[in-house]
Amino acid sequence: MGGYFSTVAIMIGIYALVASGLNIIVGFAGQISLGHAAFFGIGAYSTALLCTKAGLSFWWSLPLATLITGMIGALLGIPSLRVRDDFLAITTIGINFIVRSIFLYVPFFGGALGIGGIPTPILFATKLRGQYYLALVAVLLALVTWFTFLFVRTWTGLATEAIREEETAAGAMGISHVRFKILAFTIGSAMAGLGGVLYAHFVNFISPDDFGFPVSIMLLSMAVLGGMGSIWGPILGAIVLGSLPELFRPLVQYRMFLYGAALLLVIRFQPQGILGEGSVLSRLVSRRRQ
Amino acid sequence: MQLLTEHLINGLAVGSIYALMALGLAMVYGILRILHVAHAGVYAIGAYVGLYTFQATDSFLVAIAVAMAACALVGVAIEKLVYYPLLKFPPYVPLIASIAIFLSIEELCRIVAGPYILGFPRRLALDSLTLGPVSLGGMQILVLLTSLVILLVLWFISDKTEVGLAMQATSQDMAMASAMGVDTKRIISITFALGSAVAAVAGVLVGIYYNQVYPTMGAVPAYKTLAIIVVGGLGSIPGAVLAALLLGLAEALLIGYAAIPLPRDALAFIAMIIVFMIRPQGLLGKKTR
Amino acid sequence: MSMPGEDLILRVEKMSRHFGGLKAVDNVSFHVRRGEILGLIGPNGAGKTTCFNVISGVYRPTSGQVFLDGSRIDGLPAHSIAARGVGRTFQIVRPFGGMTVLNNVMVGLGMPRYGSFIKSSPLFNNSKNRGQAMAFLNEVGLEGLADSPASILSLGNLRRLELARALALGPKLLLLDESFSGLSQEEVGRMMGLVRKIQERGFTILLIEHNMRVAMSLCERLVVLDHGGKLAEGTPDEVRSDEKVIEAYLGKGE
Amino acid sequence: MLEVENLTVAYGDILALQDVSFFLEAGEMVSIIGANGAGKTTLLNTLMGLVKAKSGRALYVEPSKDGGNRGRDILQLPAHERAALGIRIVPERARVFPNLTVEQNLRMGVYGLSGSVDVERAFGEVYELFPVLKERRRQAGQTLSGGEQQQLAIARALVSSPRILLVDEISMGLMPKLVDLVFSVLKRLNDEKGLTILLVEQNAVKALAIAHRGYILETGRIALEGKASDLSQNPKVREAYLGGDAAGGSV
Amino acid sequence: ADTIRIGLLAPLTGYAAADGLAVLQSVKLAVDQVNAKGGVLGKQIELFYEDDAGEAKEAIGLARKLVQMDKVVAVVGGSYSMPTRAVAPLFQEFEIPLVAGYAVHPDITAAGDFCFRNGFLGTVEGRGAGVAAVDMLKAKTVGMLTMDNDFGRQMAEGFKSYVVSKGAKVVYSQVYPLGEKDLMPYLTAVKEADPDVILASGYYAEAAGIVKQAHEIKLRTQIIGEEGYDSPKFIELAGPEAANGTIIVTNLDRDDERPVAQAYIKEYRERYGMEPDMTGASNYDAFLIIVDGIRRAGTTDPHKVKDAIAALKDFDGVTGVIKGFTEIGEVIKPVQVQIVKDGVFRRYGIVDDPEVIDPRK
Ligand SMILES: Nc1ncnc2c1ncn2[C@@H]1O[C@H](COP(=O)(O)OP(=O)(O)OP(=O)(O)O)[C@@H](O)[C@H]1O
Ligand SMILES: Nc1ncnc2c1ncn2[C@@H]1O[C@H](COP(=O)(O)OP(=O)(O)OP(=O)(O)O)[C@@H](O)[C@H]1O
Ligand SMILES: [Mg+2]
Ligand SMILES: [Mg+2]
Repeated sequence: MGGYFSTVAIMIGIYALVASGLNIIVGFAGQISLGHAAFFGIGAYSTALLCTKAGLSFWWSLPLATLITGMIGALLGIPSLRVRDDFLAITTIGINFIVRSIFLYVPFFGGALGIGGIPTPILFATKLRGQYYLALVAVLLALVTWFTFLFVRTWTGLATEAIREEETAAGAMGISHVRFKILAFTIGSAMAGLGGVLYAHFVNFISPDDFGFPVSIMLLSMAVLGGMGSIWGPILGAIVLGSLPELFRPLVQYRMFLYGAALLLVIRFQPQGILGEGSVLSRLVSRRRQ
Repeated sequence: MQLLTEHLINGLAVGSIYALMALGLAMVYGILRILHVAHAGVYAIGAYVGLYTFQATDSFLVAIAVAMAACALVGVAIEKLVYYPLLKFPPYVPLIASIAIFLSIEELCRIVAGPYILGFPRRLALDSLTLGPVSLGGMQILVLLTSLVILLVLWFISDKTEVGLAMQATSQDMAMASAMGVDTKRIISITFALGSAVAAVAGVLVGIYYNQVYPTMGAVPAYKTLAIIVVGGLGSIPGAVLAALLLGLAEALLIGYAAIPLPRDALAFIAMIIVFMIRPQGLLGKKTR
Repeated sequence: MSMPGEDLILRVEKMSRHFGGLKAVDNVSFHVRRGEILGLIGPNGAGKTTCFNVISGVYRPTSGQVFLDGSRIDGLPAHSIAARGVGRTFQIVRPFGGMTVLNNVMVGLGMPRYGSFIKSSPLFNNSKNRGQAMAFLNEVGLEGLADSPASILSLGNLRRLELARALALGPKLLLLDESFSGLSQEEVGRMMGLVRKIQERGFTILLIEHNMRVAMSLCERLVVLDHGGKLAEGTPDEVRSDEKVIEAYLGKGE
Repeated sequence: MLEVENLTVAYGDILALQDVSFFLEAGEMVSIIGANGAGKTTLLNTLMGLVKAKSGRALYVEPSKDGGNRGRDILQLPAHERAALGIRIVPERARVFPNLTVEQNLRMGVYGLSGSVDVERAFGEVYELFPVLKERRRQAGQTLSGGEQQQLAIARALVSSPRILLVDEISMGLMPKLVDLVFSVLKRLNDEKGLTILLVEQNAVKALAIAHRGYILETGRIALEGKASDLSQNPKVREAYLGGDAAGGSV
Repeated sequence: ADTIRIGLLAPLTGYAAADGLAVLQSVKLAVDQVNAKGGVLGKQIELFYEDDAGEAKEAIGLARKLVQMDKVVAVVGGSYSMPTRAVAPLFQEFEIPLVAGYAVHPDITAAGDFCFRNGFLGTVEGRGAGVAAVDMLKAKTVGMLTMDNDFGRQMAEGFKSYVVSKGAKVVYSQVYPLGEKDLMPYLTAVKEADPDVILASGYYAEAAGIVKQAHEIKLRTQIIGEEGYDSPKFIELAGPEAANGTIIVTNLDRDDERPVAQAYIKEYRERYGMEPDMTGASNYDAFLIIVDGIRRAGTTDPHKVKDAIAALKDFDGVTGVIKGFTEIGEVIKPVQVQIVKDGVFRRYGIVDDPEVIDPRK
């Protein structure tokens, strides 16, 4: 497997991880977020600062940056308590823009120059590159997926879903929308933060534009395309949307157009995602089961 | 004092362009509850069609008319082919579709017209108007007047006519509206045609005002207008206009006087978040449960 | 009216809720005794649902107080009032549409756990919980639809689901907002039996009802609201023959 | 006036109505009775065009053109064209437009009819019937109480002077006084103006008392039909739908 | 192999697609010219180009692809700072020479001895603009309206340090976001501050906006722009009338009589039907520097090619006579000062004071 392929695979893995976090917020808690790249960025910047300025090693920084992002996610989830639905969607766009502006304008974050020299992780005296890094990403993705799997089966998951369906009725069932919405934001953001850490140590340098609004859009597209609210959805979405542009690469000039058109066609004809209810794939699977 | 007036007039002109862009979006949102990001793509198409027509005919009015017609068509096509079939799905589904359309339009413009910024071949000869100490640029007059006319027409349609009422009813319960005799498909198409035609006007005006037409010209408006319509109160047309004008003015004044260290695009969103903390339903929005 | 030492589960004191200039509930006081079935009736727009909304924490009162078991609950968020043992149904039904009927009820079963992270982290879908939830569905007659998504239920069935969900909370006070409307006649009879059974289990019930057959035969006492204020209060027989109530609410009919 | 043949309706894989056939004579009031989930709402919504039929026909015959006309199948028409023919519905759960005011909701009732209906008079009539609506003219639909919304839904259907009125549990949420009023209004409209009414009602006693004929719907099929008076005497019907003998009047 | 494979990364789509196109066209021109003359070391050159869309995360995969799958022996970095900066350490690790055309970030050459740059650092160009302002135009007061990115900021720094050292006063300083179209509020404020010259950075779109809107409000201040202005599009969009008299610092001199420059300009025009600009020229040179390195090394062995490039001396490039590279790989060449006259760029002056143009300063 060439380095090019492992690069693409690593990016897909990272996006799958981040999109899984988004799936918790949007798919399970029903809080539309169009600013998920902000948390991706916060994770990346946290680890970049922890490693380059505070001199932490990757292995310390990984959990710490994830935690920090989760906490900031809790904070930035507060607007979801006040505004809903499309208002929230747009508020989260705003959050994305503001966070990116802060990276860009506050010198501490390296401004437009970004932060460079983010170390490649070392395990047993080997630098984790290429396939090794891919293995690391795969292990973490598996962990996160397993976590999601459990999450939706707990009372917490049930309560979160109830809020998504009917907030007032959920309140009458004893469910605090504050607690569970913030919790969803915290978990979802922490996953994005974890993805950000992996991204930063893979690319070795980061700049504000890596976490702009278009990235949020791509993440949401991945989650929706795969099948929002299904655990494998974001992973599948990341694989499809992560590899499509690579497939179209020989068509240089037409590549992004084809990408857009392909995304449009899939969402138009499989609106519930490739794995969602009533999709071709899920029908095939259920037919086989019968 | 004179400086202040210049800032104010510039802010008003920019604000009314924002208003034109946001209007169509507010209308479309109003009827289908879709965050129609591709509206910004329609706006770019308007600018290109206007530009090419202007090159061919040398007439501003023809350019505007052709651009409006073309955009109305594109808008209705998007509605019929994509949005309408997706209505019963959660809102992020049509949103993603919309973003995909927007991306495709941007790329299509780039493939067809090249990646370059194009300019209008000849600047329109418009005299400037001097009122006392204040001098209004010809372009500014054009922008202000055009916007005013369009705003009035739209306000009349949406507030004073049966079609306007039908639009509101359709947006709230499409099935019941049709049970009351409303041809909802037609109403939706009318809304898209109108909103898209207004976007065309905005596109042409921006193209002339800044003399820049380029594939990604919709990128900034795409999200900024979203902020504007939510600040105004989603779906509220007067709200969108008010928010657009306020934003135009605020930008001009803040940048002119305060030398803020944040880009103006973040400004719209900061304003938005502040508004939400005070009025979660937006400036002129109705509270919904 | 309340006697000292009487066992009151709910006390509503001088409660008002205004919307702008509209006094939906205005200076209303009443109480519910432990173990009784109290009916809240009155003309359309009298403020009954608004009363429920204040008691259950959907709205804050504009003024006045609400006591549950002696402690004040007005102004508390809805979920903590539910956690204190107040369950309710909604006049305009609010199912968790995308979830199965069974899971709708499961949500109710989870109530004791939503207050803490530790308690809300176990998995919910085990046979014990399923069995309990099915028992509630059985009581309201929805067992056949347990695995359907709630969104496809007919209105009458949604009313029953609302009731099952509220029962699953195990509330000490149950608020029923027109839970009998839209039920077929046969079902109405069955549900009345169910409500009595619930009462026998020690629950207290406060219900809003326009179906006088139900209200008169189930309730031990009735409170009549009109235009936001209290019009009358008493046993069904007293209320039925009250001229003001007939004039405003019952009509001369039949 | 309306002849429904072999109507079948499905939601996805679930059959809600199977091979339902019935008819409505001009000027008739017909009641449909059935248990919860039997398909009553589905039936009315399908006739109005809110739900799509899977198969079957519903022939509408213009009352004016007497004799040998075949009528047209309204199932092929979009809802708004059915509304134009004079078919109106008082839907289950009222479904008032939540953000329109009471008055705007009523204006929707006469949408496109300003030429053919005396709007002022029609509004005056419903305001007289339901004075609370006049009081609440400027209040948004969604802030009305449940019973007020129901009144608005009835008024919204009546202002258009319909030819066929489909009524889905008209008494739901109404106070006893209004229940009586509403039924007497239906009866009066039917008697005096010859309004054709298809009545779905849980309060079967009341429904059969004012209807001419009735149909019993059981899990999506017509199980029984007959004159209203016959049905209300039928022991099986009494047992299942009239609440046994407990079914007295309201008070 | 029977060809020599050289790679190119350029933003062919995305926000910088216009520059990417100029780069690709110029490098293709250069490839054809070299191949027409028999190639190098007796072999034809084969170009492998990839579109990084101007984004770092795209570029890193493509860099690997160029090296590992396409087996290129050297790469022209025809993209912006962010992607180029991301890939420089990779090429260093793969030991493949990289010559960046116009990416300005300092980290690119800092990645190691395989990384070179044939463009100015922001500070150098800023100092060049400083010379134009205080030495050529004799400005006493200056203003700065700086594009908000790495290049804009570095340039402002270089400019400021130079003009201040020469005793001029900075009376206005403001950063504006990229992509800004409405520059009125800034320009109105500049009008108020009224400096003798203003350094206004920006790519051609912003540049056209600045110059056009300044013309509209009748701003008297002389505008000095930078290489971002260096595009025929700038003049077209601003309108010749407004653009006239604008002075820019760049690395392409249209009035350069040397045959290599004139030949490039002429052939580019003929082949593509458009005016060449600085981005194309700079990458054209970058490519030829690599070819020259291979020729002098006599082999495609990356280590030898790298050493040959590092040893470059007085190379006759389109963008001036390149004196060579510093030990860290920064180019040393004169800064060109151009002025818009009658709708075209003409020579205004050349800055070749070693104190100014030496990137090590
Ligand atoms: N959010 C609100 N804003 C404005 N007015 C409201 C609001 N909610 C309720 N009202 C008004 O308050 C009054 C009382 O409403 P409420 O729903 O409590 O009546 P109710 O007694 O439950 O009537 P019904 O028997 O019809 O359900 C009504 O007139 C209603 O219009
Ligand atoms: N949207 C839907 N999707 C799927 N199934 C549905 C849907 N709406 C209704 N059904 C099913 O169709 C059947 C008939 O429902 P309908 O609402 O017509 O009953 P109904 O006779 O009006 O009952 P009720 O007296 O409770 O109002 C029920 O089994 C119901 O579950
Ligand atoms: Mg009520
Ligand atoms: Mg029904």
